[in-house]
Amino acid sequence: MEFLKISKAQFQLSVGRMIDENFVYGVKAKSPSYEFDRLFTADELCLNYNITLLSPNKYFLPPRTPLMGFKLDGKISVDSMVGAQPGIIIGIHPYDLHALKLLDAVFLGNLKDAYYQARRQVIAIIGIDCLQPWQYSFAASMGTAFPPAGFDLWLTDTGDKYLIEVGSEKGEELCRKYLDASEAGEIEVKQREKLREESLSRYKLSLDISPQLIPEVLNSGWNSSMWEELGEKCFSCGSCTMVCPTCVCFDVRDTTELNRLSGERYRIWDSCMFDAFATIASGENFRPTGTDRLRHRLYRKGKYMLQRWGRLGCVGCGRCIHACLVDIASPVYAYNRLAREARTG
Amino acid sequence: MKVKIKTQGNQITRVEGHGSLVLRFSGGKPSVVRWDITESPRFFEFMLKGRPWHDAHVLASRICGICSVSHQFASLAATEEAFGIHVSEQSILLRKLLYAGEIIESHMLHVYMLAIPDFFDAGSVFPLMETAKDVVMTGLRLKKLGNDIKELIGGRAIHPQTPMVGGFGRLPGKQTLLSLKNLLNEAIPDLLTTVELFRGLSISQFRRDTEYISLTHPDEYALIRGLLYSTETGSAKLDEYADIAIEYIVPHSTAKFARHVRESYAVGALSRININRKKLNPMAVQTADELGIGTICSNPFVNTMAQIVETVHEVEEAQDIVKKLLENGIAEEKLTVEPRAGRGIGAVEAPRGLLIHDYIYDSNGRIVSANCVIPTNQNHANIQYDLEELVRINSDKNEDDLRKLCEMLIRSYDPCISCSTH
Amino acid sequence: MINKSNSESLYFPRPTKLIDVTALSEREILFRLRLEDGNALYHIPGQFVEVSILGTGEAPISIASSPTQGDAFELAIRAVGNVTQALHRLQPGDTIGIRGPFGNGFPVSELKDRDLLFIAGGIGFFPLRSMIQYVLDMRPLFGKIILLYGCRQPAEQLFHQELKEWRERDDVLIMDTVDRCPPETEWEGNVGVITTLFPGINILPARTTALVAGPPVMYRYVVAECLKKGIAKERIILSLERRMKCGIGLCGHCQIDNAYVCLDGPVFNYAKLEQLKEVEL
Amino acid sequence: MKPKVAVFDFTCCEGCELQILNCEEELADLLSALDFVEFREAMTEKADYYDIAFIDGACSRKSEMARLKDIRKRARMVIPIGACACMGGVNCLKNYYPMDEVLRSEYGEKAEYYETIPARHVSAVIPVDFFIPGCPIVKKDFIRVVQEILAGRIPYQYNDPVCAECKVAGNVCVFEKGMTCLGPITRGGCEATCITGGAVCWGCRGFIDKPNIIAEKLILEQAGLSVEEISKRFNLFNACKDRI
Ligand SMILES: Cc1cc2nc3c(=O)[nH]c(=O)nc-3n(C[C@H](O)[C@H](O)[C@H](O)COP(=O)(O)OP(=O)(O)OC[C@H]3O[C@@H](n4cnc5c(N)ncnc54)[C@H](O)[C@@H]3O)c2cc1C
Ligand code: SF4
Ligand code: SF4
Ligand code: SF4
Repeated sequence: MEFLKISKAQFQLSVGRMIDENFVYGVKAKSPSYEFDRLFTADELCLNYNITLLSPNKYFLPPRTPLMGFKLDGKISVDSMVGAQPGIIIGIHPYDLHALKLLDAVFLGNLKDAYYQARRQVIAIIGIDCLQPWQYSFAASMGTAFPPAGFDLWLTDTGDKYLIEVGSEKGEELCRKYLDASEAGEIEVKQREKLREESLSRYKLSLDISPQLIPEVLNSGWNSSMWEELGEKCFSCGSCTMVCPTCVCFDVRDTTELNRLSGERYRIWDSCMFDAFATIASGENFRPTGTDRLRHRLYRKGKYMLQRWGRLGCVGCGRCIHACLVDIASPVYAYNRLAREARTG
Repeated sequence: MKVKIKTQGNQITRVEGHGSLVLRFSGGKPSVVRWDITESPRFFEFMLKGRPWHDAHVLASRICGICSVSHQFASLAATEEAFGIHVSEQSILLRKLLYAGEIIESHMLHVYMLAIPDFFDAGSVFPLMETAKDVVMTGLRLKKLGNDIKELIGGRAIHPQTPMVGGFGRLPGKQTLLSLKNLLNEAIPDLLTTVELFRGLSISQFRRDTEYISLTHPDEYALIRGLLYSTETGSAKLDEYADIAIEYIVPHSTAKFARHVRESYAVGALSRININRKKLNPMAVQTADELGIGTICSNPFVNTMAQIVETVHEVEEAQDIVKKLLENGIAEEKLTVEPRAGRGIGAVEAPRGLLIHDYIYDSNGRIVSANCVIPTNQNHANIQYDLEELVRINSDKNEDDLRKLCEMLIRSYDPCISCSTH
Repeated sequence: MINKSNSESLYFPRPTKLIDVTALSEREILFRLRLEDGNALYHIPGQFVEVSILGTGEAPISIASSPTQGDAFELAIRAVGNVTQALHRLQPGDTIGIRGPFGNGFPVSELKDRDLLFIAGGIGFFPLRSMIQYVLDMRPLFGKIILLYGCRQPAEQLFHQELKEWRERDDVLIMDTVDRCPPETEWEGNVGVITTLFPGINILPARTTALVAGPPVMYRYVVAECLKKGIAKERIILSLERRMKCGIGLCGHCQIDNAYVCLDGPVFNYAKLEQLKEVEL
Repeated sequence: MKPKVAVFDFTCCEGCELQILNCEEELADLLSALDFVEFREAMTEKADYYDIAFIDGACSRKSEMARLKDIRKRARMVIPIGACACMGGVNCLKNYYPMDEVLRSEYGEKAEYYETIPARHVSAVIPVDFFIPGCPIVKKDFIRVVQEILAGRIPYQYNDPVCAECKVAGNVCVFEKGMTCLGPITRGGCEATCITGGAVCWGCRGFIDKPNIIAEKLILEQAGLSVEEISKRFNLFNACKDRI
């Protein structure tokens, strides 16, 4: 493992150099929140943020992905639309990288999804520790407060400097090309440990049980009165799923040009919270109520994804808690309450 | 006996809203010529009553799809005056920029889609897509420029969302302004082509003296603020509007008519140029000269040319504003609104002329009563008298030619009838 | 372009020619198709394909014929929406796109030597047809065979010719019913819902596997009857329909609890389904 | 053969028709795909038969009811466009009052010259085949529906709330800024353009098929709105009770 350090002023200059030569995406202020967006100047980058509106998964699994183009000439011949713009994302928080690992498991598991793969291959990831967590985050208790392997560079804000952990060859190359960083020593690495340790106590929300126990809690909670109580209020608006970094469901649709000569098939984010998500052509809806859908979502996050892809479907970012206008989407509330109900019988 | 207003005569096409030209002949000579408004009344003033201040401009916008920004701005100005809100310099600049979008789009729509078929002897612009594609494409590009400004600054082309009481709900970023700058620069050749094209078209040499009314402002070509001005009686304060736009009901129209000291008066692009010619930007002045618009022009057919002059003026204006905004940078602003009881009058120059919204608010910020004076209403009487004069001097023409001429006259006012029957 | 080894071809349809189009009724058509690359589909009875009309969309459709019937395959399609209606406008010689086969299909090797009780409701007959054909083509490998086929009314019963041929065989028992029979309609079979056929059948529960497909409402009653007859839960096999977009376990639409119908189904045995909380049978 | 298309306007601001003319970039393609045979705002010609009749505006006079019925007889498909045509839109705000009072407020003692009836949407008068909501309609949405009809598809009708698109657009929810919004119950398809534009959702696309009105009232109440304010908030575009 290689560690470097760089002053913040130097880092900003380096980012400027990256922007000159690359598509660089980073965290920008969008008062009163933040968002990942294309950077045009280095001073737009805002690394001491608490949360971004959408997670960086929008760069790997865009809201709308063209799958293929075709001519409407009666033949079945399609043009590939696989491809990706190489780029660098700066500022990914640990929980979002955990979420990306889940996306990897889904799209690069048994089946390799070429569209996802293409983006994943050419977009470099520069992450940063989240030392001042957001009030809705419960990443600490989900075990996602620190980064998993899989980044290219990882920053830690140590005051006037960033400590940089190099995580890949691509990361090394970025350092060589753009960063005037110097070797970091044991002291800095120790300091990082300490800063990370301290950050854990700043989380306001936490899961009362070990995350490994969520599936068990869910097993006993199917008939809890909680589902009805919360589900009644649901708008079926899908906000909770749109902001979630681990949500991967999509719809596939076709469009055709006005001239009826050509068209395109694309996939677009869908949500299991939408009323018609599980409706078949005959009109039968297999999850007809808000209650059914809310329960499905939280089972998927807490159990099904773990079973199928080996990772929990919730990384504790807290975005859904904040996004839900009727305050019912919180996984931490639901799992804690079910755990309590399980204890008290 | 009840006299119900019915659709009579031929509905005029290629204007906004429903109006009919009633032209009757007896003994081979035209005997009756009448401008009837058959649009369904919509009662906006009534609907505005009781609305809270924050939706007043949203509702007011729906009075008209073509000049929605004008209605929004008049409404916002009324509310702001009633509440004593000061609007920042930056917001005024942005409003002027958005307004440039409105004027450009609306004028180009009229010039290139509604009026131009008359010059090419076509029923609509659609066949011209094939026979005079270059002309249409020039027009479409200029019209799109207007819409692009509205979309970039206002959020969308019709009923924009960013304008709010006190300022803007969303401010454009630097990238937006830069792209706007390019769009404006790219439009110059199309403007020159337009001037060239219209210089070559012959228009009717009709004239009738009348009164012209518009806003006027000491420092600028008055569009979104200023005092009232009449070519007959000089300037007047906004709250004297009721003595100037004296509205009356005629039985053949669902829209009100208006007069001032004469039997009728005109508002719109030509009025504005007649009154504020000195305040036009340099290239616009040159355009006015080239299109032959003198100091006071009393040929209503020239209104279409006046719209071209204003389009040039507004492109120059927008270029200046974008430059200023890029130099100064855009500052975030906090909008705080404290409603209070009171009256506010907002006046703007809509593409078709003077537009006034007059609201009385209660202390909860709810509208107690609203009055809207619409440009086209102020023109209706003038159109009627122009028509009479036009028919009188052309009474030897056959019915078809005369009808076409009358329709062209009506169209040159670019009447917005849905507005006028608000 | 098509059939790249590359993974993007997961979404790419394979050109497939319509070689025969037969109307089954006003709403249903039977298509006979062959992949243009000349390959067979290599499917298992009970699997499905994603049928693609470029510019319109995709629809999951069960393969209605048995792999034992040659390289061509059949799809029986009811017109309900955009894709299915577009399919109905096609002619022999036209080309459509096919992805698949997808899904698990019927557990053919487990079914060897067993008595089979097919229970089809309405167009639930389509997915079962591939298995019935297979069983009849490989007749000696299986035990006693019964087909119960229920429709809402006589006009909705499909595949008359085929049914007639099967009826003429002495190694298969066919019983049909309609929910109701409008006056002046010719109908010799039973009248009543499909469960009214159960008292008339004679099976050895320990030797029998039931294969069921039909509209969602049918399953509960049929499963109850099968259980009453003493068929083990593992031996009641159902083919399910869910909303489906990708067919490859990604889009999320077809999920029932943790099961993806497109991967783990569409064929499930009742013992498995019983464990799924979202299935109320 | 290109489908014959007509555009008719009733009681409205004509903004939706203008949106069609605002498709500057697509206009050439639209014209090569469609045969506009009647469109008063843009052309002089008229026709007797239409494959598609787009209708802009609400119905607010008896004569308009007759005109709608006449159009229905001559059109293969009738598609209302815009809030006024789809739900009655703002025009229905007057429906809370007796029509006499409404007329008197505008025309005083001359009120009797005029007539008006409670405003209603097109499908309250004649059957319709599809509808394109919005105040004004979204250009992209209009073109998409035309594309789908040309391709022989039943156009897709959005039925999920605006909030989802608002999230995808990356907006900060306006409730966080102290404003209120009808996004959670309003039919999406607009890409949350008003929120992106710094405003709030006013409900101009009508409510979704199963809006959770109770929950919406709850969040508006929590935001400090009175019962009266809540009803005003709901009715700007949705005063008409039997909306589509
Ligand atoms: C495993 C399985 C096997 C089946 N086997 C058969 C069979 O053998 N025979 C048979 O007849 N049926 C079968 N079905 C049912 C069949 O799949 C449906 O009837 C079919 O999918 C209906 O599709 P459609 O496009 O015709 O209609 P619709 O479902 O009405 O779809 C309309 C169209 O709208 C599109 N759409 C949906 N949402 C959107 C959106 N948000 N934006 C844009 N477009 C959208 C859809 O893609 C679709 O193209 C089976 C289903 C399953 C799951
Ligand atoms: S479920 Fe909620 S808290 Fe968990 S990852 Fe998704 S958005 Fe974040
Ligand atoms: S849980 Fe909340 S955010 Fe999610 S769909 Fe329901 S109301 Fe919307
Ligand atoms: S701003 Fe409105 S539309 Fe957007 S998320 Fe909030 S409530 Fe929904």
